[in-house]
Amino acid sequence: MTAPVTPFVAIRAEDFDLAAEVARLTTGRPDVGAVVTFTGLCRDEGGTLSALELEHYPGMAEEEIRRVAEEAIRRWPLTGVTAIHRYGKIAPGGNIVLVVTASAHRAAAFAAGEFLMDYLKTRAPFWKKEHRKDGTSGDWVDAKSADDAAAERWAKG
Amino acid sequence: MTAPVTPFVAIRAEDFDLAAEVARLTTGRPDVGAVVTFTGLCRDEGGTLSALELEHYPGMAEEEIRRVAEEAIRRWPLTGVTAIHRYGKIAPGGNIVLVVTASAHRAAAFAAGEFLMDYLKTRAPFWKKEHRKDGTSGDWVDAKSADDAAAERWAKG
Amino acid sequence: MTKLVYFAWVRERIGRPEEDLDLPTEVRTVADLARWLATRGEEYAYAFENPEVVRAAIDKKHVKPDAAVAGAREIAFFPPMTGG
Amino acid sequence: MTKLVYFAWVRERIGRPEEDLDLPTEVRTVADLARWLATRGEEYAYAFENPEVVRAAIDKKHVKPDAAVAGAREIAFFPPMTGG
Repeated sequence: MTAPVTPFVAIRAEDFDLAAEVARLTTGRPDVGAVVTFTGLCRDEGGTLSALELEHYPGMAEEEIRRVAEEAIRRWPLTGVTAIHRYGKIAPGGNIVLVVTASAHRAAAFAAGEFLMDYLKTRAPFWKKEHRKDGTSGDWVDAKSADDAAAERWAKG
Repeated sequence: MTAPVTPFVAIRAEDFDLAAEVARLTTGRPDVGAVVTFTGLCRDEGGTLSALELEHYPGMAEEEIRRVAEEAIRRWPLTGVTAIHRYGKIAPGGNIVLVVTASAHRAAAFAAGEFLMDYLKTRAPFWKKEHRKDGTSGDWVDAKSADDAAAERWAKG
Repeated sequence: MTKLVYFAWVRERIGRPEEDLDLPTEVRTVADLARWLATRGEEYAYAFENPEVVRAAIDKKHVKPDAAVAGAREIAFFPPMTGG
Repeated sequence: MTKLVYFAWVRERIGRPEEDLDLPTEVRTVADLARWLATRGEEYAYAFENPEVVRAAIDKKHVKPDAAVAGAREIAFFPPMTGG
């Protein structure tokens, strides 16, 4: 009945356009009833941060995100999945990551969106370095054990 | 430290602009790290539907959605919440409802977005009537017990 | 006089969106009111043929069938909601 | 020759993003490789001072410390990921 779903995955320096990415999954698709988007933005950490610098592992970053997106497509009845992750220097307020999930029904769209973000956080080869307003080139952001725990929620018995 | 969060709630016939609604919660707010949006769209039900007609209880619809949004603000550390619900006749592919939740962190934004949609489905006084392509003015959409179950997940012990 | 408002198929079955009625004194709860309305004619009987599925609100707040109608300005009856 | 690539503070500590090395035959697993690298100088010893926190990938797939290095074209070492 339904065509196989191919995720749209991009790793790039350029910003993304939220409305255009939602339109990519909904235009001409009247079987879509629910679209969930997640946008991750650079916070200024109480005004101390001047930028985040995102390093990534070229090739592996895209492959890994694609694997996670394909796993989401296997787990939930999705009509479309998009994941865009930026790299390079990003100022506070700037976009870092976008995940869009579309489905006939809301539960699948929400679950798949959260799954994608949880896995992306712990499996996608990106690292954030902080640049501080006081000129010190800051530390590498520490991985959070909360993120590992969030990803483990989805592990199959 | 943080200003009280006031939800933006609108019940209206006009469409909404996803990007503008996200910008409403993020512009000038470098404390926002995560934005989740849910867009509910009119499906064509396999090509049989010509439109959904949404009836609502004026006044109560806004009050009820505002109550649910304020409950979300009490439960999760949100920096902003938006809920827009349209009424009137909506063609397949058209937008019905938008929920936007913003927070420093993704877990709160996802949970609050899903909570809002689950409650909105079961508590907001809206009713959908189907208009079919074959000209029959269709049935009122039946409430789903799955929606009641989804809302009950959030009930406190 | 109490304002009654109806929505969706409750409204269609009764044939009007709202009306002002004097409620008899023996009508104390929302359930009493639904039972009393069902005696007012075929269209009402049809609307309330399965009274357990009809929901109610008093002054724009959801209420249960045992809610008291005393003091209510506006009482609404409607099917389970299907928004979102 | 095997290509080794380093990211984030592993890269900074070692002082280079990548290098091609002949791995000794006794290096069979990723954990062996990390231990061997740590003997190659202060900068490597610093990068692997807490070997349990350093993650690895072989040919762009995550692997555990006991993964075999035989046949690997590209082996990566990096800190826990902080994307998203």
